[in-house]
Amino acid sequence: MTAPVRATASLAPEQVDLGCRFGPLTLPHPVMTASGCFAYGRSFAPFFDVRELAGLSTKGISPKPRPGNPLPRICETAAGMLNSIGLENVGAEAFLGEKLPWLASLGISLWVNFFGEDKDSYVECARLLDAGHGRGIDVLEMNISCPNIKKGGIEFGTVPEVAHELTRRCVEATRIPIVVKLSPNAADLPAMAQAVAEAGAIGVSLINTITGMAIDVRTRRPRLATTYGGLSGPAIKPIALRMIHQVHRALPKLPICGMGGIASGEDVLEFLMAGASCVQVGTANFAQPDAGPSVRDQLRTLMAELGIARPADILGCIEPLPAEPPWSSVPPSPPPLVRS
Amino acid sequence: MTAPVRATASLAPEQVDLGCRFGPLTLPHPVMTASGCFAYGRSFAPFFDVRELAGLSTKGISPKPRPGNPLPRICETAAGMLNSIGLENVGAEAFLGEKLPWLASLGISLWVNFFGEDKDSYVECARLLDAGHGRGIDVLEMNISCPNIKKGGIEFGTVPEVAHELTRRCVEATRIPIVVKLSPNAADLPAMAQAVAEAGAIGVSLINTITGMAIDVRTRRPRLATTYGGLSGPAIKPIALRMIHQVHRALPKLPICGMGGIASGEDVLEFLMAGASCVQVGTANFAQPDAGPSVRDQLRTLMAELGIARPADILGCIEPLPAEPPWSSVPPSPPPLVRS
Amino acid sequence: MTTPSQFQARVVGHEPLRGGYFLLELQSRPDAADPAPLAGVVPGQFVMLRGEWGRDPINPRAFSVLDADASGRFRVLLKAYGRGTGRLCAMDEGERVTVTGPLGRGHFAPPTPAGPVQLLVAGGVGLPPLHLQARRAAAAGLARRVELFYGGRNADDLVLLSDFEGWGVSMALSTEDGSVGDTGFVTVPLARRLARAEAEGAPVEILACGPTPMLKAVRHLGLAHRVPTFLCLEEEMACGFGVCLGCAVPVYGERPYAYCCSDGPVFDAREVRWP
Amino acid sequence: MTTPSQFQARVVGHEPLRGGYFLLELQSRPDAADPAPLAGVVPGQFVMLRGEWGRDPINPRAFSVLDADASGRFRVLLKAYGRGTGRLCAMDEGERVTVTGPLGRGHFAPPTPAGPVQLLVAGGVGLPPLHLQARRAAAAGLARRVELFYGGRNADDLVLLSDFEGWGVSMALSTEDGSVGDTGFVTVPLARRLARAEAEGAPVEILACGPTPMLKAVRHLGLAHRVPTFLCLEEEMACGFGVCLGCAVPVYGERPYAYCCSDGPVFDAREVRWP
Ligand SMILES: Cc1cc2nc3c(=O)[nH]c(=O)nc-3n(C[C@H](O)[C@H](O)[C@H](O)COP(=O)(O)OP(=O)(O)OC[C@H]3O[C@@H](n4cnc5c(N)ncnc54)[C@H](O)[C@@H]3O)c2cc1C
Ligand SMILES: Cc1cc2nc3c(=O)[nH]c(=O)nc-3n(C[C@H](O)[C@H](O)[C@H](O)COP(=O)(O)OP(=O)(O)OC[C@H]3O[C@@H](n4cnc5c(N)ncnc54)[C@H](O)[C@@H]3O)c2cc1C
Ligand SMILES: Cc1cc2nc3c(=O)[nH]c(=O)nc-3n(C[C@H](O)[C@H](O)[C@H](O)COP(=O)(O)O)c2cc1C
Ligand SMILES: Cc1cc2nc3c(=O)[nH]c(=O)nc-3n(C[C@H](O)[C@H](O)[C@H](O)COP(=O)(O)O)c2cc1C
Ligand code: FES
Ligand code: FES
Repeated sequence: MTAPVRATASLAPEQVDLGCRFGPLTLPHPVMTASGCFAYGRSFAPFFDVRELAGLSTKGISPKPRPGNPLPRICETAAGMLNSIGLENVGAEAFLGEKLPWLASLGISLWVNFFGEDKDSYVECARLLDAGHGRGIDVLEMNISCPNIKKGGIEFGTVPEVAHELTRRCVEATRIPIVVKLSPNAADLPAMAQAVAEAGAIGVSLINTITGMAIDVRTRRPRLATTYGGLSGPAIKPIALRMIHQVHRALPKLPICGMGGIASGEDVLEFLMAGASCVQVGTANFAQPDAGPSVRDQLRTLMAELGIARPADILGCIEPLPAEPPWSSVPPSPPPLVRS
Repeated sequence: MTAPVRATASLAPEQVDLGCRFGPLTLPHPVMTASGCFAYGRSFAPFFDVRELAGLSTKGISPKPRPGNPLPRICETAAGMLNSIGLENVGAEAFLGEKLPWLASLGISLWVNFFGEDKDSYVECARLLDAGHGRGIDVLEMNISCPNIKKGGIEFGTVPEVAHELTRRCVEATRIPIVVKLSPNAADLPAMAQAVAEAGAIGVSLINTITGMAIDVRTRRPRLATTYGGLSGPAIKPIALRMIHQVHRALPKLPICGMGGIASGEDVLEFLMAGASCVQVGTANFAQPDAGPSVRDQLRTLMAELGIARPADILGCIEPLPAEPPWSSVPPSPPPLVRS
Repeated sequence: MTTPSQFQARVVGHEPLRGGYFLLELQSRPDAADPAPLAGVVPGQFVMLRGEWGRDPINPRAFSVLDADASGRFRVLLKAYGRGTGRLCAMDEGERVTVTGPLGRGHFAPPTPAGPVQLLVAGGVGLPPLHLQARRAAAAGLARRVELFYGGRNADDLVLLSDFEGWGVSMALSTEDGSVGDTGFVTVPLARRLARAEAEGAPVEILACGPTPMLKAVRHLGLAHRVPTFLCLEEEMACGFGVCLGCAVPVYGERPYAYCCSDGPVFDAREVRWP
Repeated sequence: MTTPSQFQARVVGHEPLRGGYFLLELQSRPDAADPAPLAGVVPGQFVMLRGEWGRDPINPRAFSVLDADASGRFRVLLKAYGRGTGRLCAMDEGERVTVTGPLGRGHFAPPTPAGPVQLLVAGGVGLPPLHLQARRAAAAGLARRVELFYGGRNADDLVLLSDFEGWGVSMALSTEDGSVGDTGFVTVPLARRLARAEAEGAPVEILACGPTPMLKAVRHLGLAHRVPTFLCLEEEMACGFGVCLGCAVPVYGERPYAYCCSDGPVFDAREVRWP
């Protein structure tokens, strides 16, 4: 049964107001860039004016600098890629000293993605980054799905009680609002989202990469030095949309920042309709450094064509398809059925 | 660090013996076709001699016939597709009466995929299908991941204790060996595999489709009538390989039937090296009805080229990449570092 | 009916028509076991086509056969719509296409000298089965027993008209913008024709293929006039030969669903469970 | 060095060479802000290329620039290897390619009249940076300050030899099957040349680009002979401009990893942490 296209009159692109809210934050449009796919932002400056983004999430920061994993660290898969960068980063101190000033000067929403090697180190990182309060950091995006971290890290992302406690301790350690980036490897996403929301997170980001692997049959070795890595790109989009929709249905008031395979304005609209308040573009930045603004422009054009004036008008709007007429062995009105 | 290609001498294709074992079963080669992607087999007869397959898994059977879901039931995604067929099937009785005789006449390994609407109905189905014991059914493949079934069915596939009990009861209800098809939506696959193995399953099949969704932004409706559906095809291959590898590492003696995105002989080899004893080809049958034998032929050619005489020689063989030389600030032997 | 097979073909012709339509001409491998696998095709039957485009999109796409000859040549009419048709329209001569077919069982019955006049109702890429129906009717000397009702958005949307002219098949055209024929949908001239048939007491039947909204309107019109109506449906397909169960069509009768590919694509309008 | 940009280009030439190699000639959009974004390219720098091939493969592929002129034309040398190179080799004239570049910072320094003679060691698709190095040397009247060492599996594997001949650059060839030049790897003539340099006391340096096993052998040879050795590396890349951190190169020094795209692709052999 095909549903009718909604016959809303088209708008002129300039009639579309892309402005939106994510909890306490006001954004000029819903398109940010994703952690680990935008470095510390500056490398993109040759390609476009980074201030065109609604915001960006930095590479994940840990209390101390981390060197990253042996190589190979990446490999391509069907409509996606695996990575195992190992959460390489400059550490909180160097971030605050060397990276923050330029980022803060942009005046866009700055989300600092962070993690720790154990619970205390998460809390320590939140405390260290608190020094960025009032200095440009809008959100601490807490990454609780680090497939590449060894010690018991899996529990942070898959056991609601553990995630709750970790979130609560980090929320207490900083004045900056916390958004928790959930692990798609968890079985029950709404339970995870509820746990971190109750612990004080202002919203959730989903999804992070999904654990996967690839094998080189010639060398009989995994294609990544760490054997497993995180799957990203268009391949995971259907899974991301499902998880966002599940969480939005369960917790309609909780702001969701959606990501996973976004590469076009139509993709963004799918995420907004599933229930995301804003989105992040990840892997697509590699093939197209200005993927963020380009996707935003496509979103505006498409919203105009479909007569959607503001993101808020379609946030989480999707409804089930109309039911088919009930079945009966004989059709309701006209002549009895004669198969010719 | 690239590992060296293993310098095994190539073989002539006829020197490759594709024969393999799955627990008590002996197969002429590792390639079967997957449930729901091969109907009841007969529709493929115009395209190739179905006896060329090592075996096949039927469309999932329930105690009573089921009509299936409203439409749309399928949609394509990047390098994959979503389906929500609704486990439409002819029911156990019609299966035994109308479908089994032809299938049994093939003389290949016949796996009957089955499920129930609740626990009792699973057990009832196993009991009904037991009538096929000695009449051609080699395996009952128990599908505990039915995203399309409403009542509490999710627990069957995600909670080890529930899966254990369900498996035990089905094992007791039939003389036919049971293989449990695990849900990729579970957080801890090895725990699930162990639970069903301890309950008497002779092996596991993985992976089933991963729950996903897609949205039609023009109609503001989901692309599937049931909102969510199962993602299959090359997009999910990295996730399938990871899950198989995890289960094989945890339970090296448990036979695994691997599937998820297989479309070439090289794909099959990846699955065998990850730890699968045999494989099933699913979605690829739609584009290429003789995908099974074609993939088997490619496997033989590739094994010959790589000097692999038998699947058993490479089952679960992958090893970590060699470690990089340890880091130091000054190189070990030759002259001190002068950056030019 | 011919047993389907999967075979390789090459693009031998690639003719852009107006309105974004393309005629793609394919030639099956002459050295194959059956050098003309589609020679026995009947109007409504279709093929699944896939180029060598890797892993995305993964499934082939369905196309009605416009015509097929005994030498292994056949044509499809298409329009760049999404990912699959976009790639097919961009194909160059010599490129390889994997073909599965002929597929479909329910098809349009040929007109007879004394039977009802067949009103062939076409919209968009739904033209091919009706084009083939008209071609066969003309070849059997029954061009006067079929009449074409063909609707589009504008004049550019109506293609291959000269074929029907050449066969001596009468045509009633309609366009949404009124640039050719009646203004509005194809149901405008069709309703007029049904009224005339009713007035004259001359039996007619409807054979239709086109976008689903058009088919829904034609179905209502046919049922209201109690005229035998046969619809050639398009449902999204993965396999095309009855195994994925993706192409369900809601029906009345013994069971709630039939399958577009293996039971259809032509269905009796009374049987279809549509609102 | 030129700031990188992303720009559109069209295939204007597509020349198959022997051994499965292709020369792809591209022309950047003449109406763009910078009509010749690669004009300032230096040997070792590269571009990321991607055709309009949808969502699979998703990432662009890296190619060394063979040459680039002030009108926006540039060439790359490639071989159909996997999914990306396969599609690029199949491209026809007129097709669109998205280009990012010039990328890479570490590059080969030009030869000088009095400095060491540069031994240019090439294998397979590693030829372009050395080809450009030789072209520039010749243009500067320094053709005698560079010597090519070029190895392949067989004679078909050695392409563009006439360019080097034309520039008056001396060549030492090797093939694994012995069909041309020394039998074995390129390290055979290179080792001989290093021994001679040692005997003569004449300073040389090595600039090498090619498959990793070759580079490993060249590195050992260079280190053993205490000859300055510079390797142009190929690591799998997603972005090419330093943001994905995928193209790590293990190094000695301040930190354990450098990045092939943003620190390299040319590295001092002593710095590279290889076995
Ligand atoms: C029996 C049959 C005969 C057909 N004959 C022709 C023909 O002769 N000429 C022709 O041009 N086309 C024909 N079609 C339609 C053609 O197969 C579709 O246009 C094609 O599947 C769309 O593919 P795409 O890759 O271009 O679009 P996609 O990128 O796959 O899809 C774009 C959008 O269209 C939707 N969609 C895809 N397929 C269908 C479909 N079949 N029905 C409704 N929505 C769909 C998708 O959900 C998506 O929203 C036929 C279809 C069937 C089932
Ligand atoms: C700086 C740089 C310059 C290059 N210059 C050229 C050039 O001038 N001409 C040319 O033909 N090629 C060049 N390459 C290599 C080219 O980018 C690779 O051949 C290409 O990435 C392989 O792509 P593919 O799509 O054909 O193979 P894929 O299908 O992507 O890969 C097939 C296999 O190769 C592996 N692989 C992919 N890329 C690489 C890589 N870069 N190194 C090692 N293994 C890899 C994959 O893991 C996979 O196992 C260069 C690479 C780099 C990094
Ligand atoms: C190379 C790479 C590095 C990443 N690093 C991080 C990281 O440091 N922290 C984090 O939370 N997510 C990280 N991610 C996940 C992305 O932010 C994003 O959640 C995921 O890739 C899905 O979006 P995409 O499909 O658009 O890439 C990384 C992803 C990639 C591809
Ligand atoms: C249309 C369709 C129907 C399916 N029906 C069933 C089913 O009835 N029972 C089952 O266990 N798996 C079913 N599956 C899952 C497949 O058997 C297989 O596990 C999955 O598709 C992954 O393999 P693939 O990527 O090769 O398709 C179905 C898959 C598809 C695409
Ligand atoms: S398309 Fe697969 S059953 Fe009809
Ligand atoms: S390729 Fe992305 S950092 Fe080098």
